[in-house]
Amino acid sequence: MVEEGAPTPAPDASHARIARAMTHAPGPDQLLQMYAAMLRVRRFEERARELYHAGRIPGFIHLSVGQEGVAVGVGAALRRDDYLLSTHRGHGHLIAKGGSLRALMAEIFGKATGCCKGKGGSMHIADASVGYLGANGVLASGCVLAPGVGLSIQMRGTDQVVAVLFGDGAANRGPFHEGVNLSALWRAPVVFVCENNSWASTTAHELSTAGGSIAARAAGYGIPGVAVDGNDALAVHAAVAEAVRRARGGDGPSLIEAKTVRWLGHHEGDPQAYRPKSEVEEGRRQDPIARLRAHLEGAALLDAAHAARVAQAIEADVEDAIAFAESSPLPEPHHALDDLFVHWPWKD
Amino acid sequence: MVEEGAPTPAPDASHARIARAMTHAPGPDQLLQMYAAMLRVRRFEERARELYHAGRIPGFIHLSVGQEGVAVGVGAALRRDDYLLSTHRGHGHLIAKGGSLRALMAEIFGKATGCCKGKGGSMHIADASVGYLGANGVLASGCVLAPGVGLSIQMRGTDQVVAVLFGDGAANRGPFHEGVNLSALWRAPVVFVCENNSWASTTAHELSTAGGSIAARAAGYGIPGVAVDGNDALAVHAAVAEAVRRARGGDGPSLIEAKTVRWLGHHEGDPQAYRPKSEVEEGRRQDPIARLRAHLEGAALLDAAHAARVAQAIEADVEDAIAFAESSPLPEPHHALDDLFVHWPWKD
Amino acid sequence: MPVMDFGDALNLALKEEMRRDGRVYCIGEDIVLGLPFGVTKGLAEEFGLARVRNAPISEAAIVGSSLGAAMTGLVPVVDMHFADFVTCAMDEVVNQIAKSRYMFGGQIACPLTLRMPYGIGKSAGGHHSNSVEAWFVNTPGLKVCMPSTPADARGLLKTAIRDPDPVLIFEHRALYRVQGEVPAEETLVPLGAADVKRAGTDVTVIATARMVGEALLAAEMLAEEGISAEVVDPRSLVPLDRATLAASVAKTHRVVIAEEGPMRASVGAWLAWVVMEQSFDELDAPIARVAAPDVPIPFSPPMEAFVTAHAGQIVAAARELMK
Amino acid sequence: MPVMDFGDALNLALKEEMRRDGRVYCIGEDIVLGLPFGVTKGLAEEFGLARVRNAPISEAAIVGSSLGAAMTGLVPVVDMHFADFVTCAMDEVVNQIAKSRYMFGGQIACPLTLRMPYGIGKSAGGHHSNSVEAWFVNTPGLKVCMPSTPADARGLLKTAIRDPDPVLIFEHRALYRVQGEVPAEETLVPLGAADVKRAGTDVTVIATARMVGEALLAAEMLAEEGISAEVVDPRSLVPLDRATLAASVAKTHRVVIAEEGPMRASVGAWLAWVVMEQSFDELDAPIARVAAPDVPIPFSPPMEAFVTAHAGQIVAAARELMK
Ligand SMILES: Cc1ncc(C[n+]2csc(CCOP(=O)(O)OP(=O)(O)O)c2C)c(N)n1
Ligand SMILES: Cc1ncc(C[n+]2csc(CCOP(=O)(O)OP(=O)(O)O)c2C)c(N)n1
Ligand SMILES: [Mg+2]
Ligand SMILES: [Mg+2]
Repeated sequence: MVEEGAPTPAPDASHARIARAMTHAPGPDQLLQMYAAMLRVRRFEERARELYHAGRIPGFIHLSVGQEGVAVGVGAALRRDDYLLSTHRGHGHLIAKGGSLRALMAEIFGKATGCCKGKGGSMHIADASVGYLGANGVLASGCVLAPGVGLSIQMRGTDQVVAVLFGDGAANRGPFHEGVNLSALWRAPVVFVCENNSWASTTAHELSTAGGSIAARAAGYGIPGVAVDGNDALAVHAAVAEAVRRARGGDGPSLIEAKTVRWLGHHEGDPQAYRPKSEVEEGRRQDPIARLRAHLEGAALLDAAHAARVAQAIEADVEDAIAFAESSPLPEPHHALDDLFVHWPWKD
Repeated sequence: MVEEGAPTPAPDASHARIARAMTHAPGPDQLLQMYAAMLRVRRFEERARELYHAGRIPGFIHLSVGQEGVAVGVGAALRRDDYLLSTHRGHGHLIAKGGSLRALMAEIFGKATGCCKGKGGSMHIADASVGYLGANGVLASGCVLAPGVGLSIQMRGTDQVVAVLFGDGAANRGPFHEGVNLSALWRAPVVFVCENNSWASTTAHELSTAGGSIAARAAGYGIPGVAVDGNDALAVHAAVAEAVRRARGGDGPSLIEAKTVRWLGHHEGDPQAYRPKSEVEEGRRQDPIARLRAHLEGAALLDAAHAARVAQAIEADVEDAIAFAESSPLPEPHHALDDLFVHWPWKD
Repeated sequence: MPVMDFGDALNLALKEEMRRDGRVYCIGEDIVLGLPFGVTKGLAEEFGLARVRNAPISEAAIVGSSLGAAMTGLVPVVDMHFADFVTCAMDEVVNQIAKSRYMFGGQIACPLTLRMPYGIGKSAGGHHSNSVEAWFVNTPGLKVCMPSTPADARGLLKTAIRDPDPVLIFEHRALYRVQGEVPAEETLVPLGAADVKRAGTDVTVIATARMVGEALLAAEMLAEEGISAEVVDPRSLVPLDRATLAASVAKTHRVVIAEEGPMRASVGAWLAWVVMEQSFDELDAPIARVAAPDVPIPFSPPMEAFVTAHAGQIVAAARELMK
Repeated sequence: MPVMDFGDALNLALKEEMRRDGRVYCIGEDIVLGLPFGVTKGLAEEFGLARVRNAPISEAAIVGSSLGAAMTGLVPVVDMHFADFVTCAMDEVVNQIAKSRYMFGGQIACPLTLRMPYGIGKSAGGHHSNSVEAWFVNTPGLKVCMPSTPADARGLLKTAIRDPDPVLIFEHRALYRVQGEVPAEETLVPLGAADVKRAGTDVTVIATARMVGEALLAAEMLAEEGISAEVVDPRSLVPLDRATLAASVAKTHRVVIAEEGPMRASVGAWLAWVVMEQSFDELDAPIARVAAPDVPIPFSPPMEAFVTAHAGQIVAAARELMK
């Protein structure tokens, strides 16, 4: 279930450990929760897409349809009090971390009731109440924030961890290198997760990543690096759970490369001229949701009626979030002046 | 003679090639030139040190005494029309590349006759006439300039190469990652040489480099990475010559980590409280100059009389450079306003 | 004169310069397909992938490599994607590109152009909306220009590419699809030559890029009130055409400076000082400034509109000066 | 009052704040041994290596990690080594630290301090001599202060550390070994409170950091010519104490603004505008500015001296205004 990245020697034999990671295997309840979470992400984004094209959502949005296995594999391996640093493609990460659909939908609508009061929008959503420390419009930025979150965990003496997500394209920026190195030096409780959907906007992974493997870069820092099938939520979960176990236990950071497929355009409106249609068709055949569903059905944990109930509940939640967003007020224009500083008693 | 860095799998079996690299072995003349070049660097810097403490050299200077094996190993493997991007500790690199001692000494004196007219100083020496594209006060900056120099070579269709030097400390900056990746993607004719003197100012290599090996990081980019004994100029030369051969042949960049010892303080005036005296004593026992001299003597290429003549000639050159620098005029104050732009006909 | 939009005028400039000079190449993220704003569309087809280079997401290396190339004989045109991301290559721009020639005593040249798509609009949010030109105007060693029309865009970009020094050209995102007349023949717009976009006698409005359009709109509105506004577009900030500013102020004795970025330590603040220094005795009223409040750019449309400098503010400021 | 030097006053502030609040930690390159300027000397001995952290040469990660830590409960004090190298962490400062709280609708706070050793002197050359404060004054979301005396240094650094928002403190390299009286008891210097360093009636000299000393020297020289100069030190630029500036100008009607950095889009240019805006009718002469010419800082002493703003220029400017 866990694939190895091409040349990924892990200096402390952690591959063997990761092979054992299925001892973190989720029980029936968690499996069902993971299934529901993926569907929740999917339906949220599909509806957001429709609403975007209907002109209800300003700005631009980057959807993760097809990539839910990564978001939920990560989210399910984290506790509510763990932290997560996200990307420009972060709706799924927030939902998987347990964030409120209402606050999220309202935010991307630009409403005053949004999780960021309408100041952030899709690329800057944040929900501190579930440890989601922000999407980011600047690629790879989370990679350098992460060691500091890890340091704070260490200095406060809690057993939290922080996961940081970034794309395959983002991994080519300097902060990846600096953040991984610093986290490794500090043995900080950080889990680096590269969401490799093989494209950075119109640029193919092979054309931006010398050597081809991001997981393989871990060896250079003396930390475990594994590549997993990101369309298999359980494989992602297993790898992340093992990395989390290491991190909580004081064994420091890990790097996971989760290979997945972006079904839609880079952002809504992207005509995807650079990409053969067959690629997405192939991706759809690896649908992480169908895959977990088949697994659940095979294990007799889910039948059609149960699945329908799950789908219905999610539908209701998403529609509720939409209704909430639609009926919420826009911010007052002058609220643009609020929230810059905690402390600003000056007239200047 | 060429040591392998800890886990350095080179995807294209280049280790084998590097083992064969001794076919690039310098002939008698070149060996003697390398010996003389190291001595020239050594004496230049020893004298610069005295002059600095005598108040003749403004600013601060970073000396490379003890590290001459790297500078000369690199310099000897390059042609005059090859390029070199250097560091804050760059006197030796410039001398090894064939730069004028006079212009260099005058520059660090701050004289109008310096290679940069006194505008640069020790940390910003440059001598375009020998392809030396500049020392740099910002660590690791050369790593991102290098792929562009390589690109220019490719687009102009010459068979030049560019070597870029950087310290072990500098290797922790983002530009290292971005520059190596980009060079590898472009198969640019770049030779990355990390001059690992095991200290970044007061910070030990182990405390700043997760995993311990810089050479090992090459594998993550699919390029050859080797660690060599930097106190052995011939080992450095062999590794660089092989990397140059690859680069000229269109096989792209390589990464070489040359392990050496800084005998003096980080900069002149550094009391080195952080470092056991024994470390430098041990370093002195590995003196790259003595080592090559022993080799030459063993091969009957050098005897005491010849060595004395070489030393004398170097002494004369260095003293000539000092005399030149001493007798040169300071720049006019208002020359501070020159050399910013090629084209500035405006009054503004 | 043919009419084309600002983005196409830039595209034309790139084509003309790439045809003229084989050393010119373009580099940036996703530029082969013309992203993000269409300016590089069709270049790869005509000039090939060696001269129109998609780069990985490595801003420091994109910009840094361009200096390496420029020092050794090429003429790079770098697409910063969004000017906001110049923060990821700040050292390369301000310490390497701006300073190398000077520090090396003039030994090398750095003929490179940084294309900086920038500005507020369409709820792009806090990381894709900023005006960062002030940092570079504050950095000796860089030339900086800011076109406001398709003709200026083409003419300035061509000049920037031919200039032997590093030039930053700030292209406002909201202008890309704005139309205008562009000379049929090849035309350069020099640096250091302001353009009076509308003549007037009562008040001088100094504005660049998108704010020129707002200033012209404001001038229309003011004209209806009987106030004659002159709109001066410096076009390049470094070098700055002080004479044209002085001439205008000598005529109007009143000045409004409009910019899109924030108030503090900005280009507008500096222009205000320039005007005051050279025209103090001509001024009949304090110089007025229109700029953004000192906050990041918010996402939601009502708040974004609130912080977007616009013609109405210029009108109000000019009216106040006429009292 | 005890006398100590500027560097020791900063060191004292760090010790006091680290004793007071266990969440405070210091991070930077080589700070365990107190490099580069002795400010962190002895901290590791008292507080241990967990709270006095040497970092690898990874400016983006040093600064970025501090935001991560600040968001989640710690209070980092970052030593930028030389302010010039903030260029290697520019995105982290201006897009992450400055904007996160705002973009996240106030959900997080960022109580961090960036210590920025900066400035010209001793032939440090083009990469170790720059004044970069303008970029951050131009960036909404950051507070910026610039002490000129040991007492202000200690008081402002303490305030910066306690402030719940990000504060940059620019420490001029040439001041570290300058002595001054520092209160025996713990004393905070508030942000937004300018200090009149010398009272006068004929001309106001506005200056920060090293230029305050030059202004005081100039005031001495002017006094001999019978010109009474008032020296106003804003101490913090964001927030800015406009009232104290206005009060001074209302008295003197003449203003010289002195800064060390270059002329364009600078803090001095902005202060000139602030003065003009709020005190236009009080001004009897154009505002004069002293600043560096727009070039990088050259290495060789005669050229470095040539670009170093100094008291003589303030004297000349003030004299000119009195004509
Ligand atoms: C530093 C930076 N450079 C460029 C961009 C513009 N940009 C936004 S998304 C994107 C592609 C990102 O690719 P990847 O990291 O693989 O993530 P994905 O979009 O595939 O999820 C680019 C270039 C940016 N936001 N930040
Ligand atoms: C980007 C940057 N950060 C910090 C410094 C300050 N600094 C100058 S030399 C040095 C240590 C460099 O160590 P290393 O790269 O190993 O080179 P070495 O001095 O050992 O030759 C530091 C921290 C700098 N010049 N540039
Ligand atoms: Mg991707
Ligand atoms: Mg070193």
